[in-house]
Amino acid sequence: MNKIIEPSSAVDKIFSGQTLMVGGFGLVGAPLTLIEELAKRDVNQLTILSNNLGEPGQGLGLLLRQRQVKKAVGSYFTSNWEVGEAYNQGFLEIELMPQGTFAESIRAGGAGIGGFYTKTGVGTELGERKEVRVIHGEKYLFEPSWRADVALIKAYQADQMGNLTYHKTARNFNPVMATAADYVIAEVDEIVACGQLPPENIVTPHLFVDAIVQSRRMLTREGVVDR
Amino acid sequence: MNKIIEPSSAVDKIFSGQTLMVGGFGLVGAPLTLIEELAKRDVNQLTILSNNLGEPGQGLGLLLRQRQVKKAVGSYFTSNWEVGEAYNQGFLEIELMPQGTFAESIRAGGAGIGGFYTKTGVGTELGERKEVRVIHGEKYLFEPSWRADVALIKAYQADQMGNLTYHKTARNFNPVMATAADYVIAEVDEIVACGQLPPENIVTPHLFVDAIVQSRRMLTREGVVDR
Amino acid sequence: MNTLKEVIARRAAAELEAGSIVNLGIGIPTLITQYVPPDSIFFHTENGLLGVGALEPNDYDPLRVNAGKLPVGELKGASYFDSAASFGMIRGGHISVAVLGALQVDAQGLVANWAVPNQNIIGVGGAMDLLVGAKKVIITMLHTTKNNQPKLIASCTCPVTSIRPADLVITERAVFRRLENTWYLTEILEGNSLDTIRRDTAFAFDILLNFRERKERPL
Amino acid sequence: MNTLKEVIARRAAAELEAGSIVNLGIGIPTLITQYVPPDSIFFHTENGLLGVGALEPNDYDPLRVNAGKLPVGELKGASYFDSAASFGMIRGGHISVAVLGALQVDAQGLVANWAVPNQNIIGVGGAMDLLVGAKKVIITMLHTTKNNQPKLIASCTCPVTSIRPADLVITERAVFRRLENTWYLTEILEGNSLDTIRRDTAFAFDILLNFRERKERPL
Repeated sequence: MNKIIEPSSAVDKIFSGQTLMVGGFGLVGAPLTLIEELAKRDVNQLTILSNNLGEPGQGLGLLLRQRQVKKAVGSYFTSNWEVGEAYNQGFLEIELMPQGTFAESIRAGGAGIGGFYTKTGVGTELGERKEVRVIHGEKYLFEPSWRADVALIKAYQADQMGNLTYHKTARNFNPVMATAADYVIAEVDEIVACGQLPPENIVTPHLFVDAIVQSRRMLTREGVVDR
Repeated sequence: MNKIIEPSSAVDKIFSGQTLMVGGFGLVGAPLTLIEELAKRDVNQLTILSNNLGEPGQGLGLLLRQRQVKKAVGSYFTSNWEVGEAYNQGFLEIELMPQGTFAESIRAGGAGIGGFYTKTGVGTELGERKEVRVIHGEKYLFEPSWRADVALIKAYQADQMGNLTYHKTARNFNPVMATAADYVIAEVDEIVACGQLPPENIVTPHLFVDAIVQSRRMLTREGVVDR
Repeated sequence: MNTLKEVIARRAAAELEAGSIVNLGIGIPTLITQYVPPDSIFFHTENGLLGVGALEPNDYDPLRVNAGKLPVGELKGASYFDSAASFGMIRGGHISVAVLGALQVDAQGLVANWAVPNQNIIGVGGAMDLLVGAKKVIITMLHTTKNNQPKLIASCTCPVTSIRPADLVITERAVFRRLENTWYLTEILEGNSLDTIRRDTAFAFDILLNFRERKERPL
Repeated sequence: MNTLKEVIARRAAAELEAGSIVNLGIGIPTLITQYVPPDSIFFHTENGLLGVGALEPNDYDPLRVNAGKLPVGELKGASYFDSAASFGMIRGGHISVAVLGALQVDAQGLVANWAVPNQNIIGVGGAMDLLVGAKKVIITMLHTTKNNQPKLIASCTCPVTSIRPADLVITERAVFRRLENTWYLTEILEGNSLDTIRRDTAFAFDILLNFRERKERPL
């Protein structure tokens, strides 16, 4: 039951062709250590669910640059110009979703909800070819839930059992992704003894977490550096 | 912007014929002060969304006994035998939902989701006359979201702005109900200064809360007593 | 009567693997906590607590209860969450085992445990969600009704709780496992005979005593 | 150019009522924080913070950012939450006002602010959710394109963001309000004339200067 493992062991669980969820809003709250470890591997043809694909050559941008990513599913790829380039050159498929629909479809996948109806996107290009249903007198779009083979998430503290807390806006997509994959790896800044996290303040209970990795890289004012 | 009001002013917002959400798992985490205040009023024909209808003559059981409730929507009314009696005598309509579907439909109402698909209830009496849809190869039932005119919830601490934290299993349905009504009244045990609740530990952000009431009644080993 | 229920609970406890996440229904399942090594199992209660522990006399809190509304303790590493999150865990497949009581279990593995014909249907609770969502469902029940009628029957006469079949039935007399759509009697509890089990069991079953679960591929 | 954007931001700030919950899009809306009295407005950012404050020089945290990924401060009473909860607030109608930039707004009130024809569609962010969910939508934008072409037009040529019309458009020249499916010019900003506004506005509008919003029933 020891969940604490090395980054290199953690990414052993990831295989070419799999679907991965990766937390973070840009580089904020992204599991940078795990991503860089994955970049050392001969693992490719990945489908990545993440709000963005990092920045050029950083975070998930590193996997993109190394052509490890087959398809990206998320809401805002504009901030890494290499995404548009890879897309134009035919190296990358993109599935674009409104950010709220993206977050909700992952939350649904983790909560055993097959799909849901949202008003977001009705009558827009992103809503084309999607089922419209009138509920309570208003139009909604059907959106199916998403799950992944592996989730790479970033938290602030973990106890030894895998209970997690998050730091400020580094929380973002991490808690929902923790619920929606068959294998969940949490990269954390601090590992504390069991019982150190107050039961009412735990954001991700340990039953969602399969492995815990101590972070070695961090985001600072100067960019990504060693801890 | 002062949200702190007296219980009697709070229930002034409740009118006959309205739909109310009321937090609590039995009496645990139920807004006992607000319920007793409402029991003093000539307000009836209420539709109540709550997991239970309290216990005989206690909590929501008091409103039932006074025939203020027209319809109950929830998952487990068995623990108050007067519910079955009122139902048999034709004084009470009941809409029964699986507990997870009940919680999720309220969460959906609060999150702008028109409806969702759950596997729960497929092929059962509670699933009869509900739409079945196959998603990802499995059968799911459609469930519409629920909202209410007013939510009466119970929290542990509030700051002056209305940020809330909860105590142990008294949390239950309260945080989701806080999101799903037009007017939300939070009964709390302690009111603290703004800034006293750590930003990462707030469970219900203040934007959900319209009014805060200091609790006067509490559940103990000996039953419901004055604080 | 209590003794029989304790026999069932003790036998069910032996099915739970260390480290697993287990939700216990009310009734017989609640007794299981007494028979597991301390801290080895993480008990989940759907009203919002992971890490249910034994109630320590000096740690009573009326606002910390299980799904049966009984006061409980909390283990180190426990966490609290709201009901929507809790049922997300259940439906989302994050609970290893649900141990539930039942009125009837039938030849197809279907479970009836929430309603009785011709009585008011006014309570279901979390039963349907747990049956649908838990990775493994263990039913604990007395082998027969008070009138010695079988509760393991050809087809449920009470309303079923789910279309998802149970994986295991444990009574005070026997253990039945469902493998590839067939019920197997895998264990006869001490003091019982195959003959009386056959007599009081109304669903068809094969016999596979000395069964040992192999992780890779059952059977 | 900056000055014009500041004019727009200052005017938009005056529309925000004390105590309201406001989400600011990137670009011009972000400038609004400078023009509201301290602590009077609760700024929500969809990446998971309610209570965005000015960044204090000695309180820099690279992991506390707004939706534009710029570092921000936090006010007393701030709270953090995950992205699913944050968009629940947005879609669920818990945001009083969204102030957004736009490429175009048309006669029907429709807004285009996420994509340009014949360019890759690779980013949408939270724009569609905010337009659908906020109780009131204020569009802040320059009145015309760099080539002096109208951006307030008969019918959007860029892909629309939602079927929900905007409530207010604020440019460096004018304020337009949408009341009962009609655009009204309700204010001409200092140094501008009705004639030039007419010339550079390609959607039909009525004139209702000296408009004062009445809470009970607009118009």
